[in-house]
Amino acid sequence: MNNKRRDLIKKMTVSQQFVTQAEDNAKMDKVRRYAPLILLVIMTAIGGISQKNFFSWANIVNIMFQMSIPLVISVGLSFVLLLGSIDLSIEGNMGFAGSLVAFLVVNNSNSNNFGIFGVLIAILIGLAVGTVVGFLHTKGRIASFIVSYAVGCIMTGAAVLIYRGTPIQVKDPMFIAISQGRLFGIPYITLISFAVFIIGAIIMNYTAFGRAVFAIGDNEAAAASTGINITRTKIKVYALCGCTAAIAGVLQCMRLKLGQSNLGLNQMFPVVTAIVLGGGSVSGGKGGSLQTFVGVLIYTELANWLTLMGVDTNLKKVIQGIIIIIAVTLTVEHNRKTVVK
Amino acid sequence: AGFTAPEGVDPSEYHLAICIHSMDNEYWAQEAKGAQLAAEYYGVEADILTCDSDDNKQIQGIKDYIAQYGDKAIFVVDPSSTANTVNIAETCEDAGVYVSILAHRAEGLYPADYPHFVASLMLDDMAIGKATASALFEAIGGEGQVAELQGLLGDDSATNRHAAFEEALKDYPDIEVVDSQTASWSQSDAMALVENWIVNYPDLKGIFSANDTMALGAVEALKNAGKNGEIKVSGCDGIEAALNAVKDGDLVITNANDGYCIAGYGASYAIQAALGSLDVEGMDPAERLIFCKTTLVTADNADDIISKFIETQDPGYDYSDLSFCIDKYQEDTAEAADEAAE
Amino acid sequence: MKQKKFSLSNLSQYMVVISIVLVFLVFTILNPTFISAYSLQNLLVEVSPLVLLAGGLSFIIFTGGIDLGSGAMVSATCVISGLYVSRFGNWIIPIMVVIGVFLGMLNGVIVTKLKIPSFIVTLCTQNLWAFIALYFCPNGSVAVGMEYRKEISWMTSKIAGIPIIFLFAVVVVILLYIFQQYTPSGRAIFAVGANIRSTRLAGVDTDKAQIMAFVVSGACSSLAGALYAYKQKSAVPTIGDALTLSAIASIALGGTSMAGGRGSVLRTTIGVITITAITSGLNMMGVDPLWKDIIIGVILIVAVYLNSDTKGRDIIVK
Amino acid sequence: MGEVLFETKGVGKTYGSNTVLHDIDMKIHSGEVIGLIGENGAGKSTLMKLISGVETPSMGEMFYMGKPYVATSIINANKQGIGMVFQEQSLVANLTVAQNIYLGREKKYSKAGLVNWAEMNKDAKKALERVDIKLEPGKKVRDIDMATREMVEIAKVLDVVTEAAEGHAIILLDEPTTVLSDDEIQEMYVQIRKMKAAGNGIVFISHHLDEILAITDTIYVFKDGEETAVFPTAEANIDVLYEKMVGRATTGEFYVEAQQSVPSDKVVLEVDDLSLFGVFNHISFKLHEGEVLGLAGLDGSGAEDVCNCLVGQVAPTEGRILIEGKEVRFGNSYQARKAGILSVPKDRRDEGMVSILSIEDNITISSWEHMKSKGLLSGKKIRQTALKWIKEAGIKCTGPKERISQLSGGNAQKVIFARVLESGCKVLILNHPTRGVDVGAKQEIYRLVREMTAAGHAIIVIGDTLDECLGLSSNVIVFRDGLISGSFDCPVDFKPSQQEVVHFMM
Ligand SMILES: Nc1ncnc2c1ncn2[C@@H]1O[C@H](COP(=O)(O)OP(=O)(O)OP(=O)(O)O)[C@@H](O)[C@H]1O
Ligand SMILES: Nc1ncnc2c1ncn2[C@@H]1O[C@H](COP(=O)(O)OP(=O)(O)OP(=O)(O)O)[C@@H](O)[C@H]1O
Ligand SMILES: [Mg+2]
Ligand SMILES: [Mg+2]
Repeated sequence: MNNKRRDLIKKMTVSQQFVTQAEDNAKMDKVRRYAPLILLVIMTAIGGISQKNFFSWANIVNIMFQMSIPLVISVGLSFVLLLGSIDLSIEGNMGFAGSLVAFLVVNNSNSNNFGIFGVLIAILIGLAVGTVVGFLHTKGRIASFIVSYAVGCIMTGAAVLIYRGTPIQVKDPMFIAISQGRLFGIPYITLISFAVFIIGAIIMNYTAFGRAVFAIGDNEAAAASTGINITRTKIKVYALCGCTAAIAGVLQCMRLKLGQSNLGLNQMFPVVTAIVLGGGSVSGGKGGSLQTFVGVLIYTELANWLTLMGVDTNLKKVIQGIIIIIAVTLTVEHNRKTVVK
Repeated sequence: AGFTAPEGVDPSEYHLAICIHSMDNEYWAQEAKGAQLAAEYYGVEADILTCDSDDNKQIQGIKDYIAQYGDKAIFVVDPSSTANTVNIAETCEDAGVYVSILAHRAEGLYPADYPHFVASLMLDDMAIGKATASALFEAIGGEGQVAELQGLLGDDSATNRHAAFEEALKDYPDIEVVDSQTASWSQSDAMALVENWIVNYPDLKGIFSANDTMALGAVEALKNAGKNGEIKVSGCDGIEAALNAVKDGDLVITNANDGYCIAGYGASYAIQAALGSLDVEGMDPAERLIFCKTTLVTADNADDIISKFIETQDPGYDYSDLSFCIDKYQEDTAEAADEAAE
Repeated sequence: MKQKKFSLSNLSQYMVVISIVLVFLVFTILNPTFISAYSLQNLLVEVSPLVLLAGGLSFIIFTGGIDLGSGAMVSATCVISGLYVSRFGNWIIPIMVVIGVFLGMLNGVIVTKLKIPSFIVTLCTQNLWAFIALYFCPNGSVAVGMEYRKEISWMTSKIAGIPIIFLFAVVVVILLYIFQQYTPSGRAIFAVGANIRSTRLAGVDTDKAQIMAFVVSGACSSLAGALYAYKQKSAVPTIGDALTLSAIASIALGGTSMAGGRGSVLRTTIGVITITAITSGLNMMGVDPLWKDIIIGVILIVAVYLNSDTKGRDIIVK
Repeated sequence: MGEVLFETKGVGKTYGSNTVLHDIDMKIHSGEVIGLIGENGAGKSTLMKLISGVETPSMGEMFYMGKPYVATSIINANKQGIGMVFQEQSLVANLTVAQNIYLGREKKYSKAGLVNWAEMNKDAKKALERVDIKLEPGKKVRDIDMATREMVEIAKVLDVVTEAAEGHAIILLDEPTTVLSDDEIQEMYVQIRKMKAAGNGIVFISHHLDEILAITDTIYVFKDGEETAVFPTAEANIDVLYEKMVGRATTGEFYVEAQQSVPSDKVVLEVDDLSLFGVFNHISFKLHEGEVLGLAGLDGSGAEDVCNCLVGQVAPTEGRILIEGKEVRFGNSYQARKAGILSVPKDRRDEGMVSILSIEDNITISSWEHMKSKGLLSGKKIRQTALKWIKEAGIKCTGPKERISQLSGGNAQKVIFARVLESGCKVLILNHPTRGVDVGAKQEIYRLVREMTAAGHAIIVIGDTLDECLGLSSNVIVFRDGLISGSFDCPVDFKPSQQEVVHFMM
């Protein structure tokens, strides 16, 4: 505050000061809201300047391709994070869905040929698993962290049971066509992930269910008092998350043409980070689909850029960590009363 | 040929623990299968113990198994890491149970120093890595840009194969390595890396991969970019998908590590020692340090290998003939062992 | 006035003890060798470092926070201990504790001063610890020199049949219990977890309490890292990979609430022993590894459901 | 007044073995505003919860429009035409105004499961206009002030019930004016009159008797869960209401004024030209040993914020705080306590009780440093301290290990008093010390306050009511719009009248 402003402020009445303060706060809020976007722009600029290939169409396609699966995962996970909960079963669920779908479509180890129905079965089972997680979490009153971790273990085990050690290779022409197909140069898998994302965004922003999730994450007691069925909403969220995890698993299987329990390995935490980067909160009630998109994009671009730069993989993770801490510091609201744990 | 246990020994009282990393990998599954076949052959019971590449978990599993079966336990171990081999040897020695250790051996660890450490069966990673790398370099005409996909940092197969790659480079001065990164044995990580490389290095001609899984990821990325065949890829391990890829010309070369051989014969050494039909103390120390047979796989022999290893799930080895698996002895190290023994 | 009503809800308090007894009973019936001396000694050696790790981590959970990087911290410190124990001898143990205090403090300060949730902070610092581990051991586990193995084997040797490493863990658990029960900081940690706003207004230095929790956890994780180095007689850069989640699962199994404010290191200790006994039992019975993950997952859900005392309808579970 | 819309006959409620409400007969007529008064915990909110479907009655029956009435949930009650504005605000801050108004009722605006927000906003705008507020319905609730939120709640309820029961709805307002300024209260009256004119029946709960007199037609008085009096507002005045509510006329004995100590000359705390940007300006006062200084002022006048500064919750932008002549600065309540200031916070559940800890931990939490023997916390000392206070403050509990969350409001408050007394702090700040506390417990708390001053503590009080503020204090400072607008000496026998003080508050 410069001196002139200081003097001016001293002369103001409290209510005038209050108005000034409210305006300042609103400004800060705006900055905070757009911080992820600003970060994205800066990142993109740095990427473009430092790497000549960064803006090449091929690299842009790469970025789109590489963000596809995180984007699909983020759809369900962002609902879970909005509740202030977590779902650690995503990785196991992905591995299971990927292994199952490989088992069901044309492959090298059996004579199944369920085609698109195989895909549907895998996704429905993912949805059912999510429902079970939600059910155990809400009805059993067990912290989501633990339930979902345990269910994740179970699903990983179940995935290996499907193929008993020798991962299944997918030979299905549909899978091959989808994984290699392009529309206007954009991979089908990316288009599918965008479609899933848009459906997720519509659910989040244009349905009563979406609003109920926001309400529960912000103030569970108040939400309950307006008559929202908390338990059912939470179970639905986990079902959705299981469903998108399964879709991600199927897509991953399409990408690699291989069914294996570790298809989902290390896929979840980067997405949590991406959601937080976009301004979401792990304690619930904050976030949005566009923000999530921006977050996933930032994360993918960062990884892509560091690869183009030839940075060592482990150092890459450290750099990512530091950038994330800085970004979150900038986007998190700070006042004395903020409670963090 | 049949096998008869010595007088008074009932093989079915013995229990073989097949200690591998996980069931979630074709090569390890093959090892498990090979050791099971051997156990069946000798008539001993077999259990599989997995450790998810965790040193501590592996030792824990071994101790638990010893607790259960005492001196009737037998071990064939694909160790979680090289460093862990000493602990494995010591633990088994303390408990007086026989063990063969596969594919890894810490520096200074010799079977000769441990009466119950029957044999160390290794893959000659250096030779294999050099052979696959050279085949790759030849395939691209001995010059041009290549990139390397390394295994999980911190894993010693990854380290050995990287060293072999560097070694092979010495003979090819015109090969330029544009990037060398780890994809942590993961197909999906490898795919992402290769996607970026294709963009960044338009003149890339070859990709050396430390294992088949990553190589297959590279092939998928190339297929998507329409560069399959244009950029050559080499793998290692000999998993089914890779063998097929070699057959189809997607991979230049891979090496069939042959889990049936290394684990089956590893198990056989330990079982024979435990049943008393192999006199461990009487063996030449050098004979307990073995490099196992493996096969380089190119388009020429891919079909044979597939029918032998994949389709039958049993290559039909005679597990009573212990010498069958021996490619050569780990001779340089064997000499050192002799010195140590003196 | 000191009447205690024994009701079903009180039962859940003792459930953790009941469940460990049950686990031992079931495994012993299924397999009498389960309680042989060799097996029990193994169990004691096995639980010791994990008890330290989970015991320390408990304090962060008491505050309502989490440390996703404690396993990676074990890796980093195991690596440093394994590589330098030959140079510093047994001094490596106190050195590790000091390093752990420092690393924990780093976490705590970022959480409290930058006001970023511990979930995110530790997700990031985890990468840092993993980097340190691989920086020192880029080529995988490094065994302690053959000549030095004898000198560090005292840790796993036994006094009157009890492994020294376990005595070590017992001492640390006692210290942790004293900290938890008999120091203002220890109690403040619970108060922070119960209601950080009230605690702050009661004039308690909540920042300090939170930082203390991270410091204790850091020290314990590092100590666990050193013990793993002694136990494995090597520097293992990946040793902690699976430990974070096992530790958290043990804590939950002990009946400590993930929301904070309630729990005890003693409960955690029992949780660790239970979970380790389950894996050992399954190993001994030669359970098909294909089924092991599934069995452990199911047991975990059932056990945590029975043990948690957060069944009050008014408590929001997240 | 029109026909009877709603009627309760012998309605009551028990929680466990505790009967908190019984035998309530109430008739709500069309176009009638009923005023419901009674002390904290008298059962007012409980009755509202029974009518609005949040809780089910344990006894008695209810009739709506002549037919038996049962509500299974809030939504169910809403659909029948009965709506309630809750005592604690129930809006969800991260949703927009429109989304809050229609939360749980989105179906009307959904096509194929998708909500048409634009249409909802349009309707929300109408609903808001019904209560005469101009507000962008797309605004997030967290961005609007408390008073507007209250009006949004009313708009929401009105929208729900008029949809179901145009002209014969029942609207329950539980303390809707607590967060409102005087002008805003007048605005609220206008709305209530409008609803009334439309033929609806209204129940209005408030602790401000003047409001009850100003807006209601009939007054019901509750005491300890029973209906003790019903009479038309025309026959009432403040004194009558007071007597009916409290059961006695004078307040002298109530505040243990006989024991009010005369402050010494020794200044313990000095506040010098303290300002907090946008909240208060140029606040200076001195607090002496043995003094009870009352801070009076409407909500938002700055009195509470001064206290927040004094306990380190907020840092002032200008000015100094001196304790015994030494300037102190603090960034948190810990440092404030170290400097010698500790508070009994206003919001007992969220800021006072460390809910899942035991009584003994709650009593000693601010003084653990002193509970040591041989360097370690002594469980024995802690227990003895707790037992001492349980006896001295008359805390009803099963023992020092009982969880504080299981205590009743008054007893929990006594635990927090014990905490501040045990802390050894010289300056104690009591922020609404008797909020949610019944008469008996209140009196014990007043007695504790007197004992504190006798022991040389210096106390700042923000009273739950003005009466309490004047009754307890030896000096009173009045705040208005962030400035000190006046001050009074309050010696035992010459307490200023409420009217005199109120004059400086508005
Ligand atoms: N869920 C509950 N369980 C037990 N007792 C309860 C519960 N809800 C309310 N009570 C008790 O019922 C009594 C009546 O409470 P109520 O909220 O109706 O009081 P009130 O008259 O509205 O008070 P206030 O003026 O503070 O709003 C109180 O003693 C309260 O503690
Ligand atoms: N949610 C609840 N479930 C069960 N019992 C409760 C609950 N809330 C309060 N109680 C019990 O009901 C009784 C009344 O508690 P409450 O705080 O409502 O009392 P109160 O009438 O407001 O007391 P006080 O007069 O001291 O303010 C207490 O004994 C308390 O333990
Ligand atoms: Mg009360
Ligand atoms: Mg009330």
